Amino acid sequence: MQTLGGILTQALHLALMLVLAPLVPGLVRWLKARMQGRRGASPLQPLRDMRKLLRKRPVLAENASAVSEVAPYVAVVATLVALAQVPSFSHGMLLAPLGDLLLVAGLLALARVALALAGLDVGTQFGGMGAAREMSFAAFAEPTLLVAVLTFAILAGTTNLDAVAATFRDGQLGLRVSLALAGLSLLAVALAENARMPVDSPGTHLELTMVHEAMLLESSGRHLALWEFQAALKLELWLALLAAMFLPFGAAPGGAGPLAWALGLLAWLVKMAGLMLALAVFENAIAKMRVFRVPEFLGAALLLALLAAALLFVSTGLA
Amino acid sequence: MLTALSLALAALLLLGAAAVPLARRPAGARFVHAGCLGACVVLAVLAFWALLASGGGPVLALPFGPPWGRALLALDGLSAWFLLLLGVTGGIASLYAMAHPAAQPGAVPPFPLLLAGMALAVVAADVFTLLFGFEVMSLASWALVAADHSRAETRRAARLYLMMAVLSAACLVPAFGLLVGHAGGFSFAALRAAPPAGWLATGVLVLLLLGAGSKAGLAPLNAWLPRAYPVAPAHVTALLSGATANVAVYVLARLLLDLCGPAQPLWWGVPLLVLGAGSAVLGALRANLEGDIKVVLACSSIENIGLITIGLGLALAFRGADLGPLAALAAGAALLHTLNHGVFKTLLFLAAGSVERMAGSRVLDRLGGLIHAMPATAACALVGIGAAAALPPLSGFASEWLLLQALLAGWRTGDVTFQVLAAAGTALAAMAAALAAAAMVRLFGLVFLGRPRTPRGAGAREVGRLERWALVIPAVLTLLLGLLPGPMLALAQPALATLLGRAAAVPAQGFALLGGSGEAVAWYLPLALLAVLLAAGLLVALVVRARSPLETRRGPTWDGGFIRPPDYLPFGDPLTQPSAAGLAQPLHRMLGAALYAARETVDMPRPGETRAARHRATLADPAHDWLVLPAGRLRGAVASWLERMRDFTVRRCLSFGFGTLVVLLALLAWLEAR
Amino acid sequence: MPLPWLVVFFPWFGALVLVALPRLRLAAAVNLGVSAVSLLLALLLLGTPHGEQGWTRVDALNQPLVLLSAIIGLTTSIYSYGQLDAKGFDHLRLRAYHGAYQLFMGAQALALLSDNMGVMWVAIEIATMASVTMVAVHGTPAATAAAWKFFILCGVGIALALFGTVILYMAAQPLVGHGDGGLSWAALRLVAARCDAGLLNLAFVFLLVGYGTKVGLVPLHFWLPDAEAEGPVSISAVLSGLLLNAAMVAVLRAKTIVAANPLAIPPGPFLMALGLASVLLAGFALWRRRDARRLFAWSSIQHMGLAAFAFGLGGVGGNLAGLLHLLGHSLAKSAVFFGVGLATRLKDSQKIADIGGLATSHPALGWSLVVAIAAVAGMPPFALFASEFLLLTETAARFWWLALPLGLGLFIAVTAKVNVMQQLCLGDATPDAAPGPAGAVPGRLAFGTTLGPIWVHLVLALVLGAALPAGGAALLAQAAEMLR
Amino acid sequence: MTFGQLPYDIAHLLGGAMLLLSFVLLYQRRVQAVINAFAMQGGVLALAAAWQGAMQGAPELYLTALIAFVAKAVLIPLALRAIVRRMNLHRSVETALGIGASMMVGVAVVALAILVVLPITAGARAIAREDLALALSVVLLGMLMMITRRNAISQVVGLMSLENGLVLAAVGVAGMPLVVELSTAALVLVVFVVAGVFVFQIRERFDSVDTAALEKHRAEGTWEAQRADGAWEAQPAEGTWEAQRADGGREAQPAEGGRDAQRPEAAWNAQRAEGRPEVPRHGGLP
Repeated sequence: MQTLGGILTQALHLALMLVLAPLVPGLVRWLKARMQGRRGASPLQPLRDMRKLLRKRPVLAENASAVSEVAPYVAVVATLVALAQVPSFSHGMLLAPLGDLLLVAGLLALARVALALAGLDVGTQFGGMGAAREMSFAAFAEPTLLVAVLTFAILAGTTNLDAVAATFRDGQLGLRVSLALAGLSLLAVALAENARMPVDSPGTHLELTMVHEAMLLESSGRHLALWEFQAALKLELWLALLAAMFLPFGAAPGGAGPLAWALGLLAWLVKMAGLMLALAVFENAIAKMRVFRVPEFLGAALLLALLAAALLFVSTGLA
Repeated sequence: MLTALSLALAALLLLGAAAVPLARRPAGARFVHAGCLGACVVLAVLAFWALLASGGGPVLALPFGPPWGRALLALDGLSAWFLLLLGVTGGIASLYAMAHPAAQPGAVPPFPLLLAGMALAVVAADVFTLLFGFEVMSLASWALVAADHSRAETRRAARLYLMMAVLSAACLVPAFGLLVGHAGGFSFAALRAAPPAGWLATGVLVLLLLGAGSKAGLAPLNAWLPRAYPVAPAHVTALLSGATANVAVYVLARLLLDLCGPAQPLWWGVPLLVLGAGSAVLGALRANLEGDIKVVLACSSIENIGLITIGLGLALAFRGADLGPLAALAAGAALLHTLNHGVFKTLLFLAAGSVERMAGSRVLDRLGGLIHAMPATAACALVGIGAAAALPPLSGFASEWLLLQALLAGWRTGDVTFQVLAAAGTALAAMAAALAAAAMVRLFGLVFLGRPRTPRGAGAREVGRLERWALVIPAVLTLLLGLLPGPMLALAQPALATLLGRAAAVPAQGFALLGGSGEAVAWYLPLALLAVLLAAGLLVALVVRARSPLETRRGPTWDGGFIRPPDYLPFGDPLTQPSAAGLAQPLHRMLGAALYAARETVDMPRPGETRAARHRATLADPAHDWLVLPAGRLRGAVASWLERMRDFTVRRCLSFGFGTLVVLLALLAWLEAR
Repeated sequence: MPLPWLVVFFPWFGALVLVALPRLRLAAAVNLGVSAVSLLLALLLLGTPHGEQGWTRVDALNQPLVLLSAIIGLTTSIYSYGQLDAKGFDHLRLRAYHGAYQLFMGAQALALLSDNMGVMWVAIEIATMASVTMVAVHGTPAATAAAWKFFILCGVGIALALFGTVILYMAAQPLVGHGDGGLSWAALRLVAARCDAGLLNLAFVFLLVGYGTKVGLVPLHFWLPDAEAEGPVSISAVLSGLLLNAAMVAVLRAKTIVAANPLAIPPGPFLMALGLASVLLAGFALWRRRDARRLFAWSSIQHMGLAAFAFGLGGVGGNLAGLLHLLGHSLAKSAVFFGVGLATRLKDSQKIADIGGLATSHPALGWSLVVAIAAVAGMPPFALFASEFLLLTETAARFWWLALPLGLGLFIAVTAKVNVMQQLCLGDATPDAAPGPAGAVPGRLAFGTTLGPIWVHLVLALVLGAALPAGGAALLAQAAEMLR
Repeated sequence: MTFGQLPYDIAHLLGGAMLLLSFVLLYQRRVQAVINAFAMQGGVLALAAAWQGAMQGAPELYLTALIAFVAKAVLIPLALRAIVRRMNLHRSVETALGIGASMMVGVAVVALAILVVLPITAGARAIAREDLALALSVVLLGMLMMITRRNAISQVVGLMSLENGLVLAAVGVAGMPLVVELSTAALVLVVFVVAGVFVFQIRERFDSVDTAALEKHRAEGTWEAQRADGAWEAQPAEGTWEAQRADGGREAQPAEGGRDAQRPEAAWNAQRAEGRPEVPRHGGLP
């Protein structure tokens, strides 16, 4: 029963993620437009773009190597596998034992490296610029993520994603300053990882400052579609991660029945919607910062995370 | 078993002697390297056997030794683990050397000696034999670094290298002396029987960190490393980075964890943790800023050695806090990473050697696009790059996962200071990993991707068969080590037992790695992960294939709107490609300025001027400028001052004798008066 | 005639013959033969039981040293046989040289073997005068200057040593009574415990300053660099290889006598102080040398300082380290001098700047020199590595605060030698000197008679450091036991 | 066997006379006078040796006395005079330390000698102690003379008076074995030194016998000379630490890399890869 439930939930989870992925950026874009008083494109626009791109014939540069062709698949698969471990509406999914925050970080790094290599493959200066910046930002984002993970690990005793989420859902931890700080730092990381507003402007293609788009200039057709899909998956993954960590209520415990799943699904959708709204508000409120201030932004986040851990050490007499 | 081991050692020594006449002819050199390969295989098999037999063999007293005793050999778990590493890396390096023997005749004879020295240092069972092997290793590797001594750069690097080796010996011997004086014997058994305590232990710790740390390449005494590694032949560099540095790690582990006894306090781990974290970040950062393949790889070695040291420090601290399982976790991470790093770094250095030979340069700004000319090399290098960048499911990720698990468990020691340090260490280790990934992407992108940057690079060819094997084998090993970390750790159990006592439990179960401790543990199941990845990949591939049937077409690069390069630029317009300095620039500004006093000067021509713009990026190693140079200057000043004595006339020399006599007499009178 | 006397008198007899011989080659060959025979005698000496024979004694301390001096004597004469056609040797000089050489060999064998402090003093004096003759044999102004300095300083030293000997007897006189036995080392050692401590202290000070001058301890070292740099190469080899050892043995004999008296001020610290001063000063001075042979002369000072420090440290470990160091240093240093000597002939200059890239121009010589210098610098697998390891561990174990300056001195000295090794042997070769003023260009013979001895010495140093037969180890241990 | 008995008083008298003569040697300015004083000291030494022989009933001491007299009171002074004549050194001795100062140092040295000998009581008889103090003073004064005089003759004389002190001590000890041999050997040493002045032809090779002149003939040159041309700053041909610092900038990028960074196209790459507007100032949106 347990395993069957695990398999079922896992399958449902995957399907849900795959379906919802293209909607997430579309919804955020739409919400932003609404707030700016524009009508904005339909939330389904990204889905349409991808379908169209898939149908187009992909063109590769003459000197493009196999890297350009393989990288998008690698990135998508890595992100997908990472996403498959983030509990959405239920715990105790099939891959729960595999799910591990460090592994998620590793898979994201794999996707990032694939993207950067693809950007470098043809040897154009924009691709190089984007790759260099992407990897450099990661040098600040990853420690922040890890220190935030440290906070969870201290509270939950493990880095297993499912276990951490379950611990938080049971909620005997209560509200903690350190959790709030860790949450803030994780938000900053999420923005940087997804090339969102203060770090990068997802809407525009302003060549000189963009990071993520710069690496895709040479890709087209299904490759571009895969890249777009990967970006969407990543955004979804981060939102889901934040939801699972900081809004753990509602998710169905492992081995629960379909009813609990439905409730959990509802709760999850609400959470995601809330997060997307928050993201849209934030992106409207704040302006893009200069590239070389990003380290300061992420450095501040890192300090916040460290502060959270330190607070945890001193506040609760651990060990 | 030990007899066979000593026979292999003797064979290596004979090979070194025989190499002097043999090295002149390529066939002879090939024979020598083949012999090295055989010996390395023997060593690896013996080590493997010893590990399966759970180590702890008897002590063999050689019939000869220093005048006051006999040399002792033993093959316990720790020795076997490092001997295994040595055998693997040495074998691969020898195989690669067989591929093109006529490279440098001067580099043939010391090679077997280097192997022998390392093996001796690893299997020694008394401090004299240990240091003997250690110094033979240093001397042989000096000879290898200096093999091409016609270039001043090489000579400078070789001199610095040997001087640092002398320094490490000058620090290690007093450390041994403190231990020996306390225990009253040179053998490991005697030292184990009487572990030091108090200031004595502190002195030993400091001296060991200076001696073995500088040899391993820990900051701040690692200025020699990025200079010495690049100038040696490729297979030598591979061995230096893959094995020699790890022998120093072995010395650290052996003395700090094993010989100094389990009763050391918690703070013993702190200096290792700090030094390791610092080295990791500094090395990884510098790997992003350098412009020479081998230097980049050497700096990444610094980073990995730093990570290993973090593991050792954590093991010490956990043991000091009576957290046995966590100590096993940290030590296991260190051991596993030692092996993984040894293999993939060997692979990368060998690939760098192939690139240098086939494309004619080590300088990143002269290479590019080699993935088309050298696909096999590129594929193997990509595996190594992935491992070095700690990407799942490759070997680097497995050991760094363990290491991060150990760091994340650092708070369990209960000591707030250490908790904060461990948190900072977590951040630094993660940053080092990310920086390493950036460096590796930059390396692969500049060397193998993009377009050639010089005609010579455009004329590169794929390497020969033998050489290709020498690249494929470590690549396959890297994959296997990444997929089977659990069994490898189970194999390392004897080593852990040597370090932490019989009770040490391996942080692995079946094919999985176990992180954390207590009720909730985190799992890392590389095989399952691979399965999931493949399944997902299949799924995605099928879906995409179904939805987008059209074949890809080749077209001109859009290239940000630049026009096609003219025909007289056969390999494209170099100006429109990112350069090493360009890819380095973000980190150069973000971190380099702070940590490496990195400066960049740009001089842009006025609009309408025809002269080219100039961009110059420099960085200085603070350790070298603030430690080595002042020491050298001080030495010079004292020497110049003392040199005044040279011009003394006979009379003044005599007056010195008279003065000595008078002083001694006065001293005598004073002493007797009292 | 007991064997020890034979060991002494046979070379002297040879000296007489050599002074008489007119023909160059023949003289050199005879010199060779005499050295070979005395090596044979020294080997026989190993078999003789320990004990006194009249003025001489055979014990564990001097047996290895006598053998060593015989070996080095032979190799040196082989080397000089190959260098006959070098410049600066006419008949007269060569006669003087050969005669003085054998005289010196006999004298310093006597200095090692003598049981009587007075006889030992006379022997060392004879050795000094013989070596002065050899230093001055070229007759160049520099050689004259060096010889004069050598002679004045060592003459004063020897005089002081005689004074010390007299005081030593004065201390023992009430106990041993009249007669030749009064200066016997054995007898003195027996009664030392009951002698007057004050006199013993005084005696030791004079003996230390006197013989210490010949050992070359700072600040009594000034004669050594010039003497070893300006004379013929072979004299440098035997000076640093043998004379210094003999003087050191003299100091040790005095030390053992004084140390046997509980009331006397322990002599060890004096030796340690002078030794440490030598190590440090030489370590720094090595960095400022521009003349290859002076550099290695300074390294002799440094190594003698190490040995003195070891003996001052005392104990079985310290003494063993000191003995090993004496033996290993003699072997390695004379090997280096052979190599440097040939290089000096090739380049017709002994400036380091003029000798460069030997490994490029003359690979065999260059790499041999690399290994030899590595041996002198205390790299494994040679004897100096073992002795320095033992010394440093002993120091750290017993006086950890002394391990700091000692380690520093060692580090500075070894790095300096590494530096010079690379300058001499690696890199682009400097041009060889044109034949003519430099004498004939060295041929196969010269190379053979250089590389052969070098490698003989190196192999011996290796055996000594890493694979000493049980018998030898036992002998050394016995000597170390005897000296404490 | 204590003071007040004629034989010992005479022995002390002779010893004291030698000490006095050492001071005279230290005091003299003219070479001739120095040689004369030395001859007298030799004579006194011979007397002392003979007297000791008579006292100890040791006939070999007469031999010592004879040798001492013949050599030190007669032959060597003659030889020195010959040297002085051959090199016509009829000028006064240049002193490194003023006469007065050296006298004072001499007194201090004698005081030290007495201080050192004072605590020696047990075993040795008071008598030997006195002799020892005298002999020690003579030895030290001789050495002092060697280091306070500039020219070879007086240094030789200093060495010889030092050696006189040795012989005085040797004969003073009752029953000293080998005394003849040892004193003879010491004499030989001295004779060698004197011969050295001849054989090395110091006069002919150098315009003065000032030993400082010898220093000029050394392969390595003098310290001042080397420092003047800053020789050793560049000395280890391939790079002292200074040289290494010189290429400290090279640390950043190895040889070719460094040059590459300055090649225009590389520079352009850097700027392009980074986007032009960023190059002058920190980048980002203008």
